[in-house]
Order: sequence, then C-alpha cells, then structure tokens
Amino acid sequence: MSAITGHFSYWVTVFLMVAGLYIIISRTNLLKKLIGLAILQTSVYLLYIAPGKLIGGTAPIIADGFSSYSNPLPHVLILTAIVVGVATLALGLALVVRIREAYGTIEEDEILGQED
Amino acid sequence: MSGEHLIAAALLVPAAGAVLIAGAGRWPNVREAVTIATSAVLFAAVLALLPGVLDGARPQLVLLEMLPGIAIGFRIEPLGMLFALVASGLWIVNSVYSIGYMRSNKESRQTRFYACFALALSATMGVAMASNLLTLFLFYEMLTLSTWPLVTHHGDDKARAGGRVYLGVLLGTSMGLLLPAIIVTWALAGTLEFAPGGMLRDAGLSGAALAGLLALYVFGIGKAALMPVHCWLPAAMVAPTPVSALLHAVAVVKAGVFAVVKVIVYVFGVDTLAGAPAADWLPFVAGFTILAASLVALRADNLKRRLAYSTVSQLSYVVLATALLAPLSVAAAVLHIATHAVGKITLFFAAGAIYTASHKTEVSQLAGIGRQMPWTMGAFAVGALSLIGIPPAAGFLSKWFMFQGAAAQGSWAVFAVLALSTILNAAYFLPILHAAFLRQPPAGEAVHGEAPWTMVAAMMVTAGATLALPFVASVPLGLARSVAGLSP
Amino acid sequence: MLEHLPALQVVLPLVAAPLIVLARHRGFAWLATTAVSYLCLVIAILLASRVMEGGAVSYAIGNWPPPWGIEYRVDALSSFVLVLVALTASFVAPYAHRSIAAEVPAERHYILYAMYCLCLAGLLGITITGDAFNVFVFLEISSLAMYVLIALGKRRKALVAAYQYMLMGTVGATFYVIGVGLLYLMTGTLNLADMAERLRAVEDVRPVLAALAFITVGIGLKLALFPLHQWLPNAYAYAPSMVTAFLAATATKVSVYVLLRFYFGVFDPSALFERLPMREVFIALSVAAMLSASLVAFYEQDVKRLFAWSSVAQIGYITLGIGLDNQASLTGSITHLLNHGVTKGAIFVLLGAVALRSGAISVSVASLSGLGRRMPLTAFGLVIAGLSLVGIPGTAGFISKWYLIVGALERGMWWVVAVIVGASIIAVGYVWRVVEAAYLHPAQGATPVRHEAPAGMLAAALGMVILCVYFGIETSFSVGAARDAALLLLGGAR
Amino acid sequence: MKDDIILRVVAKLLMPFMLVFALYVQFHGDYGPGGGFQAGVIAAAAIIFYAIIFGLAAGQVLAPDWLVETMLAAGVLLYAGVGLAGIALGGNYLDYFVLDADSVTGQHRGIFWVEAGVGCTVAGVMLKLFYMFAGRSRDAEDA
Repeated sequence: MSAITGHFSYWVTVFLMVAGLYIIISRTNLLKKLIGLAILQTSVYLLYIAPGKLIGGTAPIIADGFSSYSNPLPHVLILTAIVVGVATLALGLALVVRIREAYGTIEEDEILGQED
Repeated sequence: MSGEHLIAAALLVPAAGAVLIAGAGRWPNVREAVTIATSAVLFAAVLALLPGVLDGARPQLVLLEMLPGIAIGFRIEPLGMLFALVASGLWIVNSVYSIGYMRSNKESRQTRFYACFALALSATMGVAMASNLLTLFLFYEMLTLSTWPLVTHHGDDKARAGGRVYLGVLLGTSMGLLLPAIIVTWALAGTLEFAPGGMLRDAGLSGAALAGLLALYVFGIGKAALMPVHCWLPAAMVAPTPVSALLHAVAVVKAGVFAVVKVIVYVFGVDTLAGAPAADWLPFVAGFTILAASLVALRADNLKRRLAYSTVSQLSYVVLATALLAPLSVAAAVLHIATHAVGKITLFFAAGAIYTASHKTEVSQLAGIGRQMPWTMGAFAVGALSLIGIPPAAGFLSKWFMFQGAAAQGSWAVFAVLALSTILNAAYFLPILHAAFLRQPPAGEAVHGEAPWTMVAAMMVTAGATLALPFVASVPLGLARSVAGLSP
Repeated sequence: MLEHLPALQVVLPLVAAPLIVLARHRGFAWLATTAVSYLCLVIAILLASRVMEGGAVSYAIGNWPPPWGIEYRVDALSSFVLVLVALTASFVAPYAHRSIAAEVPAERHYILYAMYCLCLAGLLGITITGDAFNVFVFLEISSLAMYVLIALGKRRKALVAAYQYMLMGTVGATFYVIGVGLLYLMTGTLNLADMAERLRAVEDVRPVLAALAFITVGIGLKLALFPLHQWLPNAYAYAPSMVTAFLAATATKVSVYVLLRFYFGVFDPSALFERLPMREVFIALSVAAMLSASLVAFYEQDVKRLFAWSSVAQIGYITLGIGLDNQASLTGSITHLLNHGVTKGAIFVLLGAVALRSGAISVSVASLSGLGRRMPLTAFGLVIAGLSLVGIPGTAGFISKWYLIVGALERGMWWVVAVIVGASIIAVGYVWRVVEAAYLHPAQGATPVRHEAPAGMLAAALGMVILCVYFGIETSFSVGAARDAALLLLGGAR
Repeated sequence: MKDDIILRVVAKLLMPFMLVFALYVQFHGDYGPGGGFQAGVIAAAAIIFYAIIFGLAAGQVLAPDWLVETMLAAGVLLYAGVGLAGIALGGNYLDYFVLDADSVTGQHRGIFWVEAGVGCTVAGVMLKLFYMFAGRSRDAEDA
C-alpha cells in the first residue's frame, strides 16, 4: 500500500487538525474560532476511531462464527471526548453570546480595542 | 539559667518587646518604658552569658531543621559575644536618647519606630549568635528588612529614594552573591556549621577558586560596606538620627564586618587563606575603601554624610586587619568592632543633638556652636579623638594593635595606609572641632542651648565609655584574643 | 472505609456539586463547599501518611484490576499534589463567603460554588488517576468549571479572558489527547505504568516522538510554559478574587504534575534529556519566562496582573527544575509547587480583601497607598507573602530556590544560578513597589480610617501567610515529601 | 410558527412517539445500540421540538427551568450514588458485581441505574443549553 492510500485516515486526521488550528489562529471572529476548535477536536475522534476498526471485524460480542472483533475501547473514549467537546462548544457559544451583549461585537480586534 | 535559656531569651526578649510596643502604641509613656525595660533585660541576659564564655564555655541552642542537615542553631563564641554585648549595651543608651530625640522633633509613627527597632535588635542578636551560615543569613536578611521601615521613617520622596538604595544594594548583594556563596560552600564542605580552622580547610580548592569564593562573600556581605557596595550607607542617613547612631554605626554595619570576620576565620580559616594566595587582593580593596571614603568624608558638608563615610572607612579597617591574616591583626579587627562602636555612636548622638537643638545639619553652619552646646560638642570631641586614634580614647587601642599587626606581617603598604588614613581622619574631624570651639558664631544667632537632658545624658554615657574602655580593656581584649587563637 | 479513600477523594466534591445545584441555596452551597474542602484535606493527609508509611496506594475503580480498568494511584508525588490542592481549597472555601457576596450577583452564587466543587474534583482527579485518558477527562472537567468561574468576574473583560483561556486550554487539552492517542496506538494501553513498560519495547520511535511533542505543547499550554502563557495574566486578573486565589495556587501546579508524570513516569527520562535537546529547551524557556515575565510585572500597574505575571515567572522556576533534571533541582521544583501555591494563594486572597474594602473594580498599585494604615494586618500579610515570593530566608520561597540553585550548581551551570538570583532581585523590585505604595505613599483623600477585612476572610488569609513562613522554617513535610517524589521520579519506578 | 396548522398537528402527534422512542432506546441500551446518551438527546429533542413550534414559554411550561436543573443534578447524583452503593455493599467504587448476589445481575442493575442517570443528565443539559440560547431576545443583544 502506498503512503497515501494506506494511511488515508491519517491524512484526513492531519488535514482536519491543521485546518482547525489554522482557523483558530487566523480568524478574528470569535464564532469562527469556535468552528476551528470543533474541527480540531473532530480530528481527534478520527485519530482514535479509525485504527480501532478491523476490516471484517464485528462488534465485540462473543458469538459463534465470529473470530475478529473491532476494538470497542476507542469508541468509549471518543464518546467521552465528544461529550467534552460538546460541553466546550456550548460553553464557548454561551461566552460568545455574552461577549456580544457586553461589547456589541464578536470581532476580537474590535473587542480588544475597546477600553474597559 | 542555663546558656540555652539565655540565648533563647536574647532572641525572644526583643521580639516580644516589639509586640508589646506595638500593643502599647496608644500610651507613649508605657511604650517607651517597655522599650527601656526590654533593652535592660536583653543586656542582662547577654551579660549573664559573658562569664561562661570568658571561661571557655560555648553555650548553644539548636532549633528545628530548616533544610535537611541544616538546623537553625545558635552557639556563642567570643566574637559573637563581643558583638552582642556591644549592640545590646548601646541599645539601652540609644533608647534613652531616642525618647528625647523623637519627642523633641515631634516625629510621627513612633510606635512603628520603637517596634522595628526592637525587631532589628532581635535580628542582630541572631546574627551575633548564629552557629551556622544559614542561620546567619536568615537573621542578616531579617535585619535588613526590619531596618527598612526605620530608614524610610519620614515617608517622603527622599526617604523613599534612600530606602530603595538601601534595600536594593543590601538585598541585591546578599541574594545575588552571598546566597550563591553559601550554597557553593554547602556543596563543597557538606556542612554550614562554623568550625575553628575553617570548614573549607579540607575542600582542597585552588587559590583562584578560593579567591573567587572569598570575593562572593566579601562583596555579598553588603553591610560591610566595602567599595563599591558601600552606597547604601550614605543613603541610609535619611533615617532619624537614633537609627543612624545605633543601627548604621553599630548593629547593621557591625553585623556586616562581623560576618566578614566570621567567614574568614570560620569558613575559610586563616591558615587556608594564608596558605594559598587567595586573599591577597582583599587588603587592596579595603585599603582603597579606607582612603577613598576618607577623601569623600573630607569633602562632605552634611555632618551625617561625613560621619557615614567615616563609618565606611572605619569598617574597612576591620576588613583590612582581618585580611592581613595575622593573629594579632585579627584580634585588632575584633577589638575595633567595639571601639569604633562606642566612638561613632557618640558622634551620631552629637549630630542628632545639634539637629534637635538648632536644626543645623551642615558642617559649615557649626561655627561657634560649642559655646551654646558645650556638653554636646565635648562628647563630639571625645568621639572624634577616638576615631583619629589619640589616647586615651578607645580608638587608640585597636589602632595600636593594627599597626603592630601590620608591622609584624611586614606589610608596610598597610602600615602606610593606616598612617595616611589617620591623618585624613584628623583632617575631617579637627576642622569641626575648630569651628565649634574657636570660631565666632555668626551675628544674630538664636540662642538654643543644649538638647533635652535625655540626649545629653546618653551622650555622656557613651563618651564616658569611649574614655573608659582602654582602662577596662581586659574583657574585649580577652574575647578578641581568643577569636584570633591567641592566649587570652 | 479507609481503603476507599482514593475514590472518596474525588467523589466527594463531585457529589457536592449536584447537591448544591439541587438545593439552590447560598448558605447551603457555601457550607457544603467548605465541608467538602475540609474533608478533602483530611483525606489527602490520610493518604499522604499512608503513602509515607507503606508506599504507593492503588485503587481499582469498579474492581477492574489495572491495566484493564481505571486505576487510582497515590504515590509520593501525587499525594504531595493532593495535599497542595486540598490545602488551598480548605483555605479558599471559608474565605469565599464574604468575597463572593461582594463580587458576584446573589442568584449566581450556587452556580459558582457548584463549579468550584467540580473544579476541585477535576484537579484532584487529574492528580490521583493512573489512566492517561482519565487525566484528559478530569482535565476538561476542571478546565470547563474554571472557564465558567472566570467568566463570573465582575468586569466584562472577564468574559474575554475566559474565552481566550477556553480557546487555548481546549487546544492544549486536544493536543494532549492527540499525544495520548498516539501512545495508545503504539502500546495498546492507557494505564500510565503499563504504558511506560510497553514503550520500552517499542521499535518505531517516530510516533512516540510526535506524542512527546503533542503532550509537551498541550500540557505546556495548560501550565503556561513561557511562550504559551498568554491566557494567564488576563484570566488571573479578571476572575473573582476567590477564583484567582484558587486558580493561581492549583491549576498550573496540577498541570506541572501531569508533565512530570509523563516525562519521568512514561517516557524514558534519560533518552528525553540526553538524546533529545529537552534540557536545553526547558532551561531556555524557563530562563526567558523568569526574566521577561518578572520585568513585565515590574512595570505593571494593576496589582492582580502584576502578580499574575509574577506567576508566569515563578512557573519558570518550576520548569527550570525539570530542565536541570537532577535530584536537587526536581526537589526544588516539586517543593516550589507547594511553596509557590501557598504564597500566591495568600497574595490573591489578601488582594481579594483589599478589593472588598476598596470597593473598586480593580486594584492598581497607586490605589494601595495608605494600606498600611487602613488595613494593617492585610498589608503586613502582603509583605510577608511578597518576601516569600522573593525568596527571603525564613519564608517558603527560599527553600525551593535553595534547591534549584544547588541543582544548577550540580550541573555546573553558573549562568543559571545568576539568572535565578537575578530574577529574584527583579522580584524584590516589583514586590517593593507594592510595599512602598502600602506604607510610604500617603493615602489619597481624607485621613485613612482603619477598616480591616472581615474576620473570617482575614483568618483564612493570615492562615495562608503563616503557612508561607511555616514551610520556610519547618520543612520536614514539604522538602521531605518532595525529595521522596523526586527520588521516585528519577528512580524510574512509579 | 404557532400559526401553522400542519406543524402544530404533526408536532402534537409526534411528541408521544418521540418520548416513547427515547424510553425504548434508554432501556434497550444494554442489549443493542442505545443507552442514556442517545435517549437523553431524543427526549430533549422532543421537548425542544415542541418549544420551537409552540414557543419557548410553552416549552418551559412542560419542562420548567427548575426541573431541567434538577434533572441535570439528579442524574449526576444517581450516577455517583450507584458508585457509592458499590462501596456500601462492600465492593470498590462503581463496583457493579456486588450490587446483587449474582454478579451478572449485579452488572445489569448497575448499568441500568447508571444509564438512567446519564439519560437524565443529558436530557437536562440539552434543554438547559436550548433555553440558554433561545432565551436571549434579539433586542437585548443589540442593546
């Protein structure tokens, strides 16, 4: 397998990771930064889930006729990570709403430009 | 009471005094009575330790371990005994003087003043009695910090600036140079306990390494006011005069030279330093400080500033004599701690009395003042003569031994520095006496008379002590000789 | 019951949070928080004494033995950090009552206390767990709670500070979890001890190196390692006083703990520091932090920001000890976790009292004038804690600095010694600006009236100040435990 | 959207089924796909759906704010309580084996209650989030 197709999921992971980080760093809009954050976190989900899957493997329930199972642990971990991600996003959005109420804008440079 | 209890008392009595003083702030008379009682009790405690120490006992007290292997410990040896005796004894006199000074000048924040003073004395006792470098360092820094409120007492811009220099130089040198030096010593010797013969005796350091470490110590102990780390002392003169008198002529500066002597004798060991050419540079620095400070004093018109630079130069006598590394000169250095103390405190008392009575601060204003304040200027004359080294005043005694030590070592350069500086001493003190007693006061001078009686009395006591010291020299001399390893 | 202490350590504050939400009552919220904080301290001390007597304590959650289940593991290092967190909490909680009443609208109090309990649970959880992913979960629990706590600050800038902290913190946590993911892919385990063993057998080191990089940057963000510290000053400055005190004393310290765990417990420290340039990197970053942040602090006008910058510098001291990587320096680092935690906690608690009495929205250096007259005990406490920050002998800060200097000398790095003392001297500068303002500048306006902080607050504040001195003189616990922990880390054992 | 008759009727019809489906997912969780997370979200979605159609006020009559917060806290408490029950019955924290004499039944019992707690909390959180954002009027925002 070539370096590209054989590591396909990793390439996607890396792309999402870098794209997310880039958005966080380059955008001044607080909402867009949150979107970047969400994309960054999504890359983690993929990083964990993809290697856990065995091609041809089934859910890890012992039954006759099945010998290869996918690893369930990454799913459990990522379920937790997703919950954490949702909580972070919700909190971030709540903060953005309140920032907008307090400052009248969600552009970072405009906010930092305002005096106290 | 055993030695242990007495040591604890010497440390705790002034600290407890400080608390009581702070509590009694509302009643000035009670507060000042507490100050004097505290100082008397402290002196009694220190005095009670003296006979044992003279007989060769070395009482000690070990508190908890501050770092694994390094305890906060106290041990009284002759050098510390002498220092503690001088500081606590003069505190009584100074307290009496302070009452007159602070009340007649209507100083504010007197409670803070007395409380910090007591705290500073507690720290001084800690320095004097410390049995290891870490304890010494602990109380050394405590002394710096507890005297800062005294230096900045007036709270104006000048006081703030002086306070910044004071703290900056003293903390900067101690943390920047002294602390690394202590840690290096700990790493090399594996102990910080002061040991006769020196804790670095067996460390096997090269001459250059020893010289470097010695430099860290000598300049790290900023309180010894060796040039170029002397500038805090003139800056500290913004303090009220009793502070300059007791702390910046006796306790703080003497803690500095005391620490230097301790380091040379007990950390390096006189023989270690003499064996390797490690301390050869020190006499030059000390000699330079003596002469340069004297020259500055010569040009200073402000009386307290002149006295401060005189102190800088006198402190370097102690360092110079110790750096000669001859037993006789070390004894002279120790003795000088005592003799300079009584002389210089008298001079500061007089300067404060002049300020209180006439509000004069400059030397050029002093023409004819001896006619209005004969007692004050008489005391001033005694102190000045002592510092110049004219018998029978006390300064003569230590200077004599210093000359002897220099001659015995064949250090003619040191001999010459001592001689030259004596002339300079005379040159900056005698014109004051001349102006005070022999010149006419300017026309239309207000009549102000003497300062309050408590101040005059205090001055008389210290002047008397200056004159009497040579006649009761057996105690300080005995202590000094046993520090230097000579038979008492 | 005693064998369940490791679980109870985390569960107690975790249960307290929903109870507080259910009760929705200010007084109950405060009482529950305080009670839980004290209980946590008792548990932490019991655990520490058990570790000192009988070595590490292991607890299998759900009775699933490690490495399959989640293991709670208390050893010399984690018990030390547990004590630090619980100790801070038990000083901050009783103090919070008045401070919060003045700074946060009453209807939000129960949220604040619930979040505080969650944060406490998270921090204790990070410290106690032996599972890499569990660390992430607790990290996020504590961080999310912390963002909310910061956003409750009085000024609108608190919202922006919380947002920035959230952004950086989440990136940090995500990086951490990426690093853990890579390690999991290489070893197939999440148990830290098991991971360390299996890593020894890993042939392909490139993913491990990537994991190291991700974890270092991720945790570096959380602990405000020098160029990653941008969130810290604002977060400290605009959070409610009680939150600042708690945050400053614990959050970054716990992150340092995670870093120590990974560097010395999971990766191979000898490879890390000998074959990779980690020593140079850490020393360079720490030195930069110590000098630059101290200088910024020196010129800062807002007192809370001043001490926040000082925290960045002090974290530099801690990471310096990691970079020097010998027993003395690690002892210094670990001791400094506690010593700096107590010191900074004391300072921010006292500043909270000052803010309460001045009623102003922020405390500038100039507004401290006359503090020595208005609030003598508070001002005196600030002086003592400031001295501890500088590292004057007789205070806690001195002890850790001593070990750091010894560590630098053992490496023969004289210039590092110079930097340590140089940064301390700058610290004298910024501490003294505060002291001068408090004592030497005449009060503005009318003659100052003595108006000390409420007794409860003052007691908590002075308690922490006393600890600053206590840990400077009696060091058998702080240095003793830190030395055990350093030995443990360097011995390669867990 | 209150005025759209189709939406109103469909919403009223769908609501019970959504809630029942949530319960199904909840209780079927230990045998098939499902569990507290999904069930909580579905249940919350039903209420949110209702609130979108009939207005926030109507939704909050159905699930008032205090109830939402209580659910949120009670779920966590339930979870933690199961863990503590493990200790009380002589096992470790979150030890399901000891919840019944038969360890397999014990596992079932533990999972059941834990999932109930999770579902409760997730539904609470979802509703809380919805109320938090939906409760802000545009005027306040622009002020």
